[in-house]
Amino acid sequence: MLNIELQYFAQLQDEAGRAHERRQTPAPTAAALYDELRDAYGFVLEPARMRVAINSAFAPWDQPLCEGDHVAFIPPVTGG
Amino acid sequence: MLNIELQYFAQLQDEAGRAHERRQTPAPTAAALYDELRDAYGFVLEPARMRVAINSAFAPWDQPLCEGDHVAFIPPVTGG
Amino acid sequence: MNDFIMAETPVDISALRKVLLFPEAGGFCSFEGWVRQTNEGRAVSGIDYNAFVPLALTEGQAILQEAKQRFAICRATAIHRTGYLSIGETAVWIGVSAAHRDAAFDACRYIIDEIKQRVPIWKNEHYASGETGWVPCHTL
Amino acid sequence: MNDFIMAETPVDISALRKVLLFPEAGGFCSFEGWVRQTNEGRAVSGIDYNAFVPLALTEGQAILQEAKQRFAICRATAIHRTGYLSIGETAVWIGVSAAHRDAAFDACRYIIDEIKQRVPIWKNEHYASGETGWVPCHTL
Repeated sequence: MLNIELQYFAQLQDEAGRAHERRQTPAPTAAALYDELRDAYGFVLEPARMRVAINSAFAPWDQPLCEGDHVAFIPPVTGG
Repeated sequence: MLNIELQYFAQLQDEAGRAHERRQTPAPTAAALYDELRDAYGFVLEPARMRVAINSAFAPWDQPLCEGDHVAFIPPVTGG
Repeated sequence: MNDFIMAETPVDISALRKVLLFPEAGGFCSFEGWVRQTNEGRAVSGIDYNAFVPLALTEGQAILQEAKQRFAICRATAIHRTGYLSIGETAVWIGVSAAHRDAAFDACRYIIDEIKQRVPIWKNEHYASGETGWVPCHTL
Repeated sequence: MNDFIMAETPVDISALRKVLLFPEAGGFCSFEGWVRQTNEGRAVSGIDYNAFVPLALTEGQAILQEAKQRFAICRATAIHRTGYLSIGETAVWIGVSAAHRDAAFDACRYIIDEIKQRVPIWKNEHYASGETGWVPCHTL
């Protein structure tokens, strides 16, 4: 089990009902972690439409997670 | 003979040694007037590279001149 | 120094513009994104900008660096707001100076297009009806 | 009202920008032409702008009208200086607001290109050597 810092933005923040959480998870990758969170919060967004940031840098979905990693899922951006 | 108000810009002003003049001319058109002024001042610019403005509006080179017209020859512009 | 700025409050644009003045710069192009009163036909009262600031800063700075490599510019700066903005407020400002105007225009356009595609910022529109909604994706 | 302005002294750009703010405007593009320290490899100390003002005003206004017909913009304004300008001074400023950025960029580019080709203004460059010279034609 890993301790992961999660940060939520935009509709994910609304759906999770929080902006941050620390979570214990058996998920080996960000992809597996997102699947776990979809079960928990019912996230609507497909991962194919999103990117993932680990420790504030874009990372591959299948990058192995490490103890204490900060993970943020990035919905389609709409700034500008 | 017509009385014409002439205004000179850029290199034409340098070559004519003046910015304005009132001139009596037999020239029936702006084209003929420019030929007359080339003889007087040695203007270097070919009319093909210029436009002519009569009474502060662009006009054809062969437009007949009228008594009291204000005429300006427009060298290639370089503003902006 | 980071030329890409995330700001929680309005920024003095004339001060940012001055940083772009170079003796060899003959052209300056800027773009501003303003909050519009309608989007997709709905009346908007304002937009709340949510951002992942640390990643927005690195991604924004990367875009400015790319612009500098691709186009013959002197310097580029950009600023994006966070928080609630009313109609007419400036959400994003980009300024580019260059020796000639081609590079200034092209780099400025590149930067706004990339910001809209890559920088982690999200619009929560507040509608005149009282509802709010996350803009699903860029329509332009 | 004429949106094309010929000015003998520096102009307050922030005031001009405010005129372009409309609730339906989501994008704003501006271009400035600054006096550069070199041209065609020669060191320049400043530029004296000579203009046929009445014709410049009508031609400039015609360009702004064309831009409004060709592109989906809210409003466009432009100002061109006359007289002697030092390096770094703004010779021309153009501002365009539009619902979307494509039109704002395209119209702004159209206006500066047309100004350079059609508006009766001439640059007399003052060189560091003490000489002066009329710029023969646009090189870009």
